[in-house]
Parts: sequence; structure tokens; C-alpha cells
Amino acid sequence: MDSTTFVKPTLDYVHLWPILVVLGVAALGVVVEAFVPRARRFVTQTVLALAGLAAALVGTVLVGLDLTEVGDGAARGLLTAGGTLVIDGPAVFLWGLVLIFAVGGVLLFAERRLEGGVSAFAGQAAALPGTEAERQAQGLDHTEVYPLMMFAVAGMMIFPTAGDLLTMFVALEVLSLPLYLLCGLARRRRLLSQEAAMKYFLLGAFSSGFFLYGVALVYGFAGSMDLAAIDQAVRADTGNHTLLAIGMGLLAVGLLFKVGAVPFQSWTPDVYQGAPTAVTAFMAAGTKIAAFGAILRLFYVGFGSDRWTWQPMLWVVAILTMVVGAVLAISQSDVKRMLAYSSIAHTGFLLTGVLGVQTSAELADGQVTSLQAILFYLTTYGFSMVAAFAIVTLVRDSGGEATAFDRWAGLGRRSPWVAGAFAFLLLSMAGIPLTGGFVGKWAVFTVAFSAGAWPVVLVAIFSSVVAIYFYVRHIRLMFFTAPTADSAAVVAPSLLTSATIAVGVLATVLLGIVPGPVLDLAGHAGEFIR
Amino acid sequence: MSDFPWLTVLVLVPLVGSVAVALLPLPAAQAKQAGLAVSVVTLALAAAVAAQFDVDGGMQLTETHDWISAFGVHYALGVDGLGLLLILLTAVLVPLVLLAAWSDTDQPLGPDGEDETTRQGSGRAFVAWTLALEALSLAVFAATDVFLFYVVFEATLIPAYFLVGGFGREGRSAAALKFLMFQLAGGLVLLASVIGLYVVSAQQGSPSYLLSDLEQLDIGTEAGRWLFLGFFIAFAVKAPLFPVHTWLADTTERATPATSVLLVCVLDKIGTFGMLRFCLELFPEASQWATPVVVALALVSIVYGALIAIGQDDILRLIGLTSLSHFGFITLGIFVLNTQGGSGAVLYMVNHGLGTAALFLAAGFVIRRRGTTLISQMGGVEKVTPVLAGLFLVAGLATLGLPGLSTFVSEFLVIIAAFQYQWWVGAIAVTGIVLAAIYVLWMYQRTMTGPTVPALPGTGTGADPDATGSTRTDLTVREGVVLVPLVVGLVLFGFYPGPLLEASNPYVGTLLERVGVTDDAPTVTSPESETPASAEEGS
Amino acid sequence: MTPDDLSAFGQDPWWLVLVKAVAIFVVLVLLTLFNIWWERRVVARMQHRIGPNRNGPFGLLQSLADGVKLALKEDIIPKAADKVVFVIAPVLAVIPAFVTFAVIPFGPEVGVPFSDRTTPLQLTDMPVAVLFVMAIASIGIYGIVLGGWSSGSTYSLLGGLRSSAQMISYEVAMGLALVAVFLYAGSMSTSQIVEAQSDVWFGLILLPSFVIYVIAMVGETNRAPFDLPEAEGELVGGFHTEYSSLKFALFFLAEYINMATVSAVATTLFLGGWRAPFGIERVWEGANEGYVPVIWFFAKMLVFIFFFIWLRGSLPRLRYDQFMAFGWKVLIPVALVWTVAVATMRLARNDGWFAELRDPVSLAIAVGVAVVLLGALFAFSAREGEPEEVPDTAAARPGGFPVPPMPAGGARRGAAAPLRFASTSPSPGAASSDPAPATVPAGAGEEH
Amino acid sequence: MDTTPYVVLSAILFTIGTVGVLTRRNAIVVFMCVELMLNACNLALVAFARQHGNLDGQIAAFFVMVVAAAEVVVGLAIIMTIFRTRRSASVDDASLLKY
Amino acid sequence: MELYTPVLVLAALAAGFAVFSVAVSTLTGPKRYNRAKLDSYECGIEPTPQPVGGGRFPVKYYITAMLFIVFDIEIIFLYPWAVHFDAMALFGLVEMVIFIATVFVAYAYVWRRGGLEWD
Repeated sequence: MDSTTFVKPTLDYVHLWPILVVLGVAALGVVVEAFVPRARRFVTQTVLALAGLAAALVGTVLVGLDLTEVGDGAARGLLTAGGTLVIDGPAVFLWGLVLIFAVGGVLLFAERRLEGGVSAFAGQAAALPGTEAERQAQGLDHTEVYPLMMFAVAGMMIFPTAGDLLTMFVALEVLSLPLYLLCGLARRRRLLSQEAAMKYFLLGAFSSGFFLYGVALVYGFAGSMDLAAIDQAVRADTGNHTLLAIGMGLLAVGLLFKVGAVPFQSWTPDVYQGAPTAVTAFMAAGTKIAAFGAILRLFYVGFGSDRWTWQPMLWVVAILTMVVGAVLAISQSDVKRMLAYSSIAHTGFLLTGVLGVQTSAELADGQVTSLQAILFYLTTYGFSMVAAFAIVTLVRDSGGEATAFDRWAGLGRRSPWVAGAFAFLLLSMAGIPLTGGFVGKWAVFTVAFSAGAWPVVLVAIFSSVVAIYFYVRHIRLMFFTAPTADSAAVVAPSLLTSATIAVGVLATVLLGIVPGPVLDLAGHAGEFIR
Repeated sequence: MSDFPWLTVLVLVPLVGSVAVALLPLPAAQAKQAGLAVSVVTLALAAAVAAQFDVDGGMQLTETHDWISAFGVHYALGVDGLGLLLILLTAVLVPLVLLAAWSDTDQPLGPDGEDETTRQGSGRAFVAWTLALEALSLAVFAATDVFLFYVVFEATLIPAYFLVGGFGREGRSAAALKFLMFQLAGGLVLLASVIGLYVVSAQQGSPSYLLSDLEQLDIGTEAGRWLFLGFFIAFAVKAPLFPVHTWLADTTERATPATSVLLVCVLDKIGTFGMLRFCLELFPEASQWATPVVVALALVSIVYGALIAIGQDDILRLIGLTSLSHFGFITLGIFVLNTQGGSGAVLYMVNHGLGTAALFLAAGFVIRRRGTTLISQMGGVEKVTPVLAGLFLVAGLATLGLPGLSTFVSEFLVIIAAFQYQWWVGAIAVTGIVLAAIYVLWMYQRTMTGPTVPALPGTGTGADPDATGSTRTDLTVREGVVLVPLVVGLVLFGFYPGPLLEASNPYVGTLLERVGVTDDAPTVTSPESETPASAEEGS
Repeated sequence: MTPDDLSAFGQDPWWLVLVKAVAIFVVLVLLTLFNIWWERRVVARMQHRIGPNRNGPFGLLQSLADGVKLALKEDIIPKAADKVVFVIAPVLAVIPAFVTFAVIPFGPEVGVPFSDRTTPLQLTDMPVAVLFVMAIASIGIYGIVLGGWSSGSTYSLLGGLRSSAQMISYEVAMGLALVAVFLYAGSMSTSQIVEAQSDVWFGLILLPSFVIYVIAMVGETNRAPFDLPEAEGELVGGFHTEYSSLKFALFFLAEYINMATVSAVATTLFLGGWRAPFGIERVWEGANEGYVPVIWFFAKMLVFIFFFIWLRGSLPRLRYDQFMAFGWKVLIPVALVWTVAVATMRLARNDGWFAELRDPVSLAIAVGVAVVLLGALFAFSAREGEPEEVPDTAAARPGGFPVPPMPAGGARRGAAAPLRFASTSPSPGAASSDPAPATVPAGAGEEH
Repeated sequence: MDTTPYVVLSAILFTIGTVGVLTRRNAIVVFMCVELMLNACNLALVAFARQHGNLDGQIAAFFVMVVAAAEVVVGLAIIMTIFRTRRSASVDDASLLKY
Repeated sequence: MELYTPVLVLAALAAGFAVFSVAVSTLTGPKRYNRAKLDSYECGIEPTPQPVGGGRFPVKYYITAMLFIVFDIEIIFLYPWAVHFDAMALFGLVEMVIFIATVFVAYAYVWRRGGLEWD
């Protein structure tokens, strides 16, 4: 190997604090698993996870407060770890989001009243359903889920922070692998859960392979993994442009898979349905947030100056995603699947926002930027999704959660509050005014429109109409259909789940009525560091 | 005094009322009383607003606060002549509706309601939703920020949906779904245009949604026409106009008459209101460009609505379809773009509100007695309940625009305007009146005259608290209190439309100036109009 | 870091390369034949036998004879076997065994006879030579696994799995042991490492690494006392149960070459390679020039070989669980901690340790980690596993593990009574007075 | 030094892996194809590193190895669980989630 | 690459030898068919041959393989670190200690959960 003199990279521990804490807690969690007797693990793990997340949140806020302006002041933040981590406004904002929803996830993970004293996770993942081994593991539950989730959270935080492709790839895996496992740990409906895990894993590994080859090709084009350097190379247009184009496409495949965009959406419904609902809630929010952060950074920073190569592709993908997501959702008969497809449609709307990128020259002062819009949309989306899935965990019968539509018939009569909350969240996802979802949609449509992508916006509006249909149909099911004999009932949850739901609904309301602060915060986050 | 946020309070009172009714565990009866009280208070507030309204003051009682600075969105309210009239209409109708629907929720309408109606707290729900709808409608009429308007415009659908889907007859939830889908589809088209407005305003300096700011923009012809289209389609669905009217009949047929009143007489006014307030004010050029098509659609609505109304056997469906014809008239009046038309349209909105409301409610009482909504199963009502029949007749005559009733004035103005625009347009419009005469009178004949048909067994009897359920009893006090004011209003404004014109003319004048059409204000053929009348009496 | 100076390599003309290759090949084959003979003789001595002494002087040709015999045996392919893999497996086992020797330095640069050029006594070298050795060695495992798998017999399958499992287990320990060496040599090229030991052998200053390596290398080569894959008692012949004729011979060859390889690597990395033992070069400065060092090299190597034989002759076979536990629970943690310790010491020596420690973060982290490591170790030694998860094996099998029955009259210490070839049939007393040794040496049964 | 052949080779390997994933039905085999893709990426990375004369590619290859290892561990765990439950690693047999 | 060609030469030599001997044994050895001989050996009892590839074996082996992967990767990182240790000095030490500690955590977990026990 050629002898390059070693230069010691500087690690800005202060600004990396949130990530370090989460990783540390994850490792600590493993230690707890190893040394704390089983009886005390559950409490220890929960407390540990929550404490870690809280610390990380505080750290995030502090970091966000003292980001210093760089360059022309459009962006604020700093590069650390030899430029592999870029801590700028959007990144910190996304950290905050991920951490908040991670807290929600922990609360849902820790819910034990619904299953009668045990969590929703299998006692012994490897035990065959219906065997002696499983019966022995009946009273137990896997507390490993907390460390696993912490690792996933760390990956989600690093993903949008990554300043070079390699880090991005590693983060991608760090966030994916734990999720693969978490998907397979459901206590009820083991086969479904395991199947979901396998599908998610195989497809996920497949897509990460694409991503990696894209990394290789782009590296071949630019001679560096660093996004800034890639940007330079793209501007200079040195090197083989086909390499760049193909690499870009492959990278896009990898990322679009993670956000579940058509034509890479096939895993989403299966996994969302099969995974334990708590995991689904966390995954639906976290993964999308992290992955969109990465998409934005990659395409705005790395390939920003080559917009005309990737925008047509994204146009098609966005349109397909919205239409397919909305149309297929109609034919669903299972709540979780319906939510999954709606999340696909949301991906489409977010991609519409991604298309709204404009150079600061093109923007009027005070006009909302695409970054701002997407960050806001992710916020609303996350809250409504987490809360919605949390509610799904409540509707149960003797066999666990009852997710089939007909089981939900007349829920509004039996427990108007839960049904009302769910209806409200659905309305928010449908983008009815006075909900967070409306403002979010408004923002992304606006930016896309001003960037001249009005055909996409029109399609988006069309698919919104379609989407509204199945949302309202479900509301109608809950309120205007007479409950049948086998309608499921709502089980009273412990404070943990109730808190999650309450916060989610409340946030959705507030974001709908006074979106100003969050929007300004997102705007204040500024641009990526180029 | 002027800095007191009258309009905000006006909106908040019913809103708070609805939330309170929804949350407090009151028994249905008290909930109704509470709701009625709230709506009356609202009416009083509306009157107060009217009291300090200056006819020539343009937009007044304005309040403006930043809401979402990132979008240039403000919380901005204000009233002008148009807004005032519609606010008053709303404020008047809601209490009446609450009274009229007093017993609907206890005793479901029609023989097949039981399986779907929820008993528990349903009365409360009805009151709560109604008040919510009132609050939002008032906000819509008072909004002077396009974003705010859009938000409440869409938000009105939620209470409306639950009113239609929750109370009424079998198949109502399907009807509600249809209603909602139509409205939301229209609303999203509107969304596109509103976003377009933002983009345009962003290109010309800092984005703002204030109506006053938007009027300053110079929107390119091309863009203007596209945006106009978006607005117009949404309002056409709302109004409704011919091609997108199909939700109307189903909804009115399935919902309770009270709900239908709220929908047809208040909500649908938003459509025509929007046409005036946004299509004309923001896109004058595009409006003129679109006039021929719109007029054609209006004419089709008039004739088509009247024609299919004739053959209907379901009384509620019939009344609903008459409204299609009426909204045709209103739209016609708006888009012939002259002052007669404008004033006529504005008047028409109010009068149609009163008239159709009376008709719906009266029909509701009849149905309550006969236990059916099918005209073919009624008949001979006038022998049993002459007073009810009489009021029903007056309402019907108002619907067909009999001279001396208020609707005549507005219809007359619109038709004059139509003739001014194109003689043949006027001619076709006139046929609408003829057809109206047919369906109204025939309906009256089939329901009220003739031999008395015994009520369907086991329906409508004894379920009513104040024992009006019996097919024999005539109009009860409650029902009288509901119907009389409407009929009085119809007659009063028939002879003395001055106040309405006073309120509407200046508005129409300024509007048409903006559109670029100027001609003399309409002269009213009633001697009283010389004496200046203050608008209070309008309330 | 200065790049490794490998300028001496890659200069040879093709014929020289060929000569070297052939030489290594021949040496290895001969060495194997010799080792087999030597092993049998030594073990025989340890068991008061004579060992092969018929063919050739001291029976030196015995192994060759065995080879020929094997060649004349029928070559059986069981019908349950996967034919192709079954045939490929032995080949796959042999090739890596030979190849690893390519980077072993036999001596310094010497002049080539009948020519004027000089060349190092080493086929080739590369910056990652040792890594190369380990890589190729682990390819050899494929041969064993595939052999066991393709035989289509339970014994073979389990044997193959066992051997692969234990090989990889001990490969970890071995790899960790080497880290210290690279740390000191600053290179992974064998010639450089030998160069770095010119003053003192790593075997002395890195004693723990050396010990770990030696243990690991025994496990790596499936030799007694770690020869579980061929544990006749449990697995008949292990992975090569189904093999016969020369295919079996190839496996056998591979095993012995591997023995030689690991010994050679040990010599190179820890005992100064071809360098003469201390002192000798002082009294005789020619000791490290020319072809002489080859002697030292082979001497050191044969010492290791003898060590192998010695172990086999004297130690009983471990139980599989003990064996794995030893590898995973003792060797690896020790190796890890030792590596860290070595690095720390080296750093301390390189530059003013206490000057560096002013960096508070590093200090904190270092201390913290040290605490964690120690704490973890203590915790392990305190209580292993978890009662509710690790079933107590002893309870499961009361009476523990079977041991050979004690002979009548208890175990005899010392030499067994000599055989008496009486004309009469041996009396019962003689039978009882002639018990088998209490512990049957595992390899003893392997006499052909 | 011209690295094109290596890049081409990596492309071929990658394609083989992709096709394998898309066509094969045995989860283990699919998984092996994925690994093949990753290794193709490694080859490409190293080749490009050689071409650009910097070490980024090689380092990347290191990390990819780690990731691949992690994937192996997780993946085999999942597949094995499924295999134990339904005695088959065929992707088609896992069809509970078809709708 | 010149450094690696001799390896190929040696490999070729070894391969040639191996293939040769495999081939030879088929020629030199006798061929006496006997059905029992072709059965897989099972100490004389009726053989129950494993279908090739179908053999199921203890999951322990799988766990061992997993652990091996983990530690082998660790070693892969340790080697270059060791070779260039002097250049990286304290930084290198600290980072590697953290790295080792991380692996150690996983190791501890496996140990405590009985992953290292051979029942």
C-alpha cells in the first residue's frame, strides 16, 4: 500500500454528543442484557433507553443552538470526523425528529398491559410456535429489543448526517439490520412476523447491494466518496459521465427502497403488517425521516448541480408512488396494510417536495424552501403515523390485535374517543384543513409548484382525492356501520401507550392550527452545508 | 368600539358552544336547549354586527393577524354587504333548524332509521355538529384571507359529513360519502389554484394571501384563466351547477330536512359567495372570458333541475333538485356581469335561503306526520292540518317566485339581467320559472289536496315529546315558531326588498367596477324603496 | 511508516522461480515422509514399542511403503456420496498446504550456483505475507468440510463440521496472537519480520503471544490432544471416514504439511526464523550467511514437530466442550487483553506516555474501557452463564462422562511388565499382570 | 494501470448476483446472490481505488466486508428461524402475506 | 503483481501432483464390486446415509460460525492497525481500545447467554 502520512482526524465530541450517547446506551443495553438478571432487565432497559434518548434530545437542542454560520450564511453547522459527518441545521432537525419518535417507540415497546403483563415481543424468538420451548418462554419477553432499537436510532441519526457515501452506507446498514430483526420478534402471529422479517431482510439486502454498487460507480467517477468532492467533480464534469448517471440511479434505487417508493414499495405492506405494531410505528416514522434526510443531502449536495439528470427520474417515481400507493390502498381490507399503502402515498408526496428544490437565487425572500417543506411534512407524518399505529395496538380481541376492517365496524359507537382520535389522524393523513397533514401537503405542493413541477402537483392532488376516499371509508366504517358480533374491542392501555397517542394527536392538532413555529424552525435550520 | 373583534367573537361563540355541548355529559334535552341558546346568542351578535355596519363602508370590522408567516397567511376577517347578508342568513337559519330538528334525533325519520341511528348522545351530537357548522360557515363568509377561507371552506365538510351520515334515513352514510367525495375533490382543485396564487404572489415580491394584497397583483392572462378555472370548478361543485350536481339530490333525500336546510341554504351559498368574492374579484379578465360557458351551464342547471324535479316522487329529493334550478339562476345572475344580475344574485341567495328552508322544514313536518317521504303516499294533508298546508303553500309559491314574495324580486332582477345580456338567455331562464310553477303546484296538489291517505301504520305516532306525532294534530307551537318567521321574511322582503338592496348594491357596484362593467344600479318597482332603510331591519 | 522493502523479491527469472518451487515441493514431500516415520518412532518409544524398523535403514522407508500400499488399494466412492465434490475435496485440501510455504523464508540472500545472481532463499514475499498464510490455510478447511459433507455419511459430516468449527475457533486465537508480532515488526512480510528479530526473538519478549500461538496451532492442525475430528471413539475416522486409497493419502499429506507449515510460521514469527540461536553468530560469524541458516531453520522447525509428537504421545484427548470452552473463553479474551497491553506498552516506550495523557478525553476513555474490560472478566469468572438459560450438563448426565474401566488391581504406574513369550500358553495370572495403561493415548490406534 | 477489465468483471458478477436474486427461490441461495453482489461492489471499489491512486476504495472495501458479515449473521438468523418453523427455505412457501 | 506469480507456480505444481495422484489411484487400485462396500460406513449396523446437503446438525455450529465471522473481522481491522501503530500513537490506541471494547461487549453477551457452551 502506498504510504500516506497519517493525519489524526479531529472528532468534535461536543457536537457528536447525541449520536455518541445513543450508541453508548445501545452498547450499555447489551451489557445489561448480559449481566442484569432477567427479572430486572425490563425496567433497567426501559429506563436506560428513555434516559439515553432524553440526554440525546437535550444534546440535540444544545447542538442546534450553537451551530455557527458557514460560508455565505445560507447554512449553519460544521464538519467533523474528517468531513465524514456534517452536522448542519437540517441534520440536527432530523435528529430531533428521530429521537422524539424513538421515545414514542420505546414507550410502545414497553407497553405490557395490552398483552396482560408481557410485552408484544416473543419470549424466545427462536422457539418454534406451538412447541414446548415456546410454552416455557410464555411469560418472558425479549428485552434485547431496546438495544436493537437504540442501534437503529443511531443509524437513523447518522444517515442524514453522513458527509460521504461510505458513512452513508454504513449508517444505512446500522439502521436496517436491527429493524430486520425487530420485525421478526412478534409474540402473536409468529409466522407472519418471521415472514415479514425475511422479506424485509432479503429485499433490504438486495437494495443495499444496489446502493453500494452505486457508491462504487460514483467513486469511480469522482475519485472520492466525499459529497463535496463529488459535487466538485460533477461541476467540473471531469471523468466518465455514464458512470455518474448509472451510479446516481443505483444510489437512488437503494434510497428509494428505504422510503418505500414505487417500484420498490413491494416490501412495505407486508413488513408493516407482519412486524409487531410497535415496531411498525417506530419504523414507519424513523426510517422515512432518516432516509429522506439522506436523499435530500445526496441529491442536493452531491448531485445538486446535475439536477437535470435526476429530476426526470424522480418525477416519474414520485408520480408512480403517489398513484400506486393511493390506488392500491383502496383494495385493502386490513388496517395496517392500509396505513402501509398510505405511507407509500406519503412517500410520493414527500418526493414531490424533493422536486421543489430551487437555488436561493430563484426564491423570493420569505418564500418557503423545499427543505423546509419536507422537514415539516416529515414532522407531521411522523406524529400521525406513530399515533395511528399506537391506536391500532389497542383494538384487540382474544387473538391479539384485530386489524381486519370488519373487526373495526362500529368502533365509534363502543369507544368514541379512540375512534375519534383515529379518525382525526386519518383526516390528517388525508390532508383535511386544520390538521398537520394539510399544512404539510400544502408546503410540499407549494414548493413543487413554484419549482415548476405543476404536473406532479396535479397528479398529487388527484391521488389525494383517491386517498381521501379510503380514509373516509374507514371513518364511515367506524362510525356509521353497526357493530357486529365479532367486532373487536378497545383494550385500556397503560399510561405509556396513552401518552404516545395523546402526544401524537395533540401534535397533529397543533401543527394544523399553529404550524408557524415548526415551519420557522425548519426554515431556521437553513440549508445543507455544501 | 370598532377595535372590538366582533367577527372573531361571532365565530367563537358557536364554536365554543359546540365543543361544550360535545364534551359536557348533558342529557339530550338540555343539550338541545343549550345549543338553541348559543345559536340565539349568535343571532344577537350577528344583529349587533349588522347594527354597526356602514352600507357604503366596503370591507369593515376587519381584523388582521399573522398566522403562518412562512406562507404569508393571515388570520383576517371582515364583512362587506355580501358577507353581512349571508352571515345574517346563517345566524337566522340555525336556531330555526335546531328547533325544527328538536325531535328528529329522538324519533328517527322514516320507517327504516332505527338500525343505523345511534341513540346515545345523538341529540347532543346533532347540536354540536350543527353549531360547529354554523361557526365555520360564519368564518367562511367573514374570511378575507384566501388561505383562511380555504381552510374553513374545507373544514365545513367535516361537520356536514357527520350531520348527513349520522342523522337521517337508510343509505345516508353512502350519501354522505358521495357528498364528501364531491366536495373534497372540488376543494382539492381549489387547492391547486390557491397554491398557484401563492406562487404568483411569491414571484411578485413577498408572498401574501390577504385578499387586499392579492387584488394588487397583476396576474397574467394565461395564469389567471387557469387559476380562475380551479376556483370556479370548486365553487361549481359546491353550488352546485349542472355537471357536478349529482350529489345534491341523494344527500337531501337521505339527510334529515334540518340537515338539508343547513346544506342547501347555508353551505351551498358558499359556492355562489365564492364565485362573487374570488372568481370575479381576483380574476376579472378570466371571468369575462369564461362568461359564455358559465352562463350556458347555469341555463342547463335551471332547465334540467326543474325538469327532473317535476317527476320526483320523494319530496325531499324534489326540493333538493329545485335548488339546483335556483342555483342556476344565481350563477346566471352573477355571470351576466351587470348590476341587475349582481344584485339579483345576492338577493336571490338570501331569498332562496328563506324560501327553500321553509319548504324543507314544512316538508319535514308533513313527513313526520305521514311517516313517509313519498309524495304518492301522501295526500289530503290540507284537510287534516290546514295551517301547515297553508305555510307549505306559501313556501312553495315563494319557490316558484310568485310576485309579492321576496323570491320574485330577485328572480325578476336576474331575468332582466339575462335579457340585457342576451335575449335568448333571458327566454330560456323564463322557461325555468314556468317549469318551477309546474313542479311546485303539482307537488302541492299531490301532497295536500285530494282524499286523505291514512298514515302508514305504526309510524310517527306518540314518539314526539310534544305529541305532534299523531297524523291528526296540526302545526304545533314549536313548528309554528320555526315556520312563521321564514314565511314572514318571504312576504316582508317581497314587498320591501330595500334593505337587502341597500346592503348589496354598493358591494355589487364596486365589484363590477373591478370587473370593468358599469351601468346604473337597479331600480326597484316598489314605492317603499325611496325611503332610505337601515339594514337593521334586514335582520 | 516506511513501505516494506521487498525490492529483493520478484526479480528472479522464471527458471529460478521454477527451481525454487520444485525444491519447496520436494522438501515438503520428503519432510512429510520423514515426519510420519519420526512420529511413529517417537510415539513407539514413549509406549515402549520399537516402531517401524523393517523397511530401509531404521525403517525410514516405511512411510513410502505405506504410500505405495495406499496407491494399490481400491479407490471407493460411496454411492451416497456427491461424486464431484468427493473427488475435489482432497485436492482442495492439499494445494493450500503446499502454497503456504511460498512465503516462508528459509534463509538470507545467497548466490545461485552455476550463475552470478543472488536470490533470497524464499520463493516470494509480499507485504501481507502472514495474512496470505492464514488466508490460504483457511482455504484448506474447505477441503475438509467438503470432504465430510460430500461423503454422505453421518460420521463424515459431523467430523468435517467439528474440524472446521475447531479450526476456525482456534484461527481467531491464532490471529489475535499474531497482532502483537506485527505491532513490533511493523510489517506483515515474513522477511521483514525475520529482519526485525535480528537482536531478540519475539518469542521471548512476546511470550504470551507465543504460548497462545503454539496452543492455537495445535488446535488448528487437529492434532492431539485436540484431534477431536478424528476421534475414533466417537467419529470413526472423522471427515475422512469414507476415503480410501490415495485420496485418503492426500488428506494425510495435507495434515502433515500443515503441521510443518504452522511450525515454520512459528519459527519465522517467534524464533527468529532462519537466524542462528543467540551467541552462535558471535563465536561463528558465518552462522547467518550463505546456506548455513537453512540448518537453523529446519532445526527450529523440527523442534516444533517433535513438540507435536510429544504432545500426542503423552496427552489424552480433550472433551469437545472443554476444548471449545478453552478456545473461546480463555485464549481469545487473554489474547485480546494482551494485545491491548502490548500496544499500550509499546506506546509508552515510543513516546512520553505521560505527556500524551494530558488529553483528558483519551485518558477518560482509556480508563473507562480498562475498567469495563476488567469488570467483564471478573464478572465472567464470578458466575458463568445463567441458570435459567444454560442447563446444567452435569445434572443432565449423572455420573459425568464415561472413562475407560479401571483394570483389575488398579492402575499400574511406571513401565508395563515386559512380554514373556513362554512356550506354554500364558497363565491367567500373566493376563491379569499385564493390564493396559489406564489412559489409552488417543493416537495409539493410528498405527497402520 | 488500466482497471477497466476489473470493473467489467465486477459488473458481470453484480449482474449475476442480481439475476440470481430475482430468479432463485431458495432463501439461502438468494442470500448468497446478495453476498455476491456485495463482493462485486468490493471488486469495483478496489479497482477504482487503484485507478484513482487513493485508498478510499480499499477502506470502503474493508467496511463493506464488515457490513457483509453483519448481514450474514442477521440474515442467517432470520432465515434459519423461518426454516425451523416451516421446514423449507423457499421464498414462495412464505406466502401468508400475499393479499 | 510480480510478487504473486511464484505462488501460482507452486500452486500449479501442487495441483498437478494432487490431480495426478487422484487419477493414478483409480488406475492402480483393484476394482472389485461389492454392494456393502459402497454403503456409507456405520460400524457394521444398517447404514442410514445422510442425503448429501440434507443433513441437519446442531445449531451450535452455526453460532460458532457467527462468532468466528465477528472476530475474524475484528482481526482484519487489527492487522493494518498493528502494522501502522507507531504512526497513529495514542489516537490509534484509544480508538482501537474502544473498538475492541465494543466487540468485547458483544462477546460478553454471547458468553453470558450460553452461546459459548457446548452442551
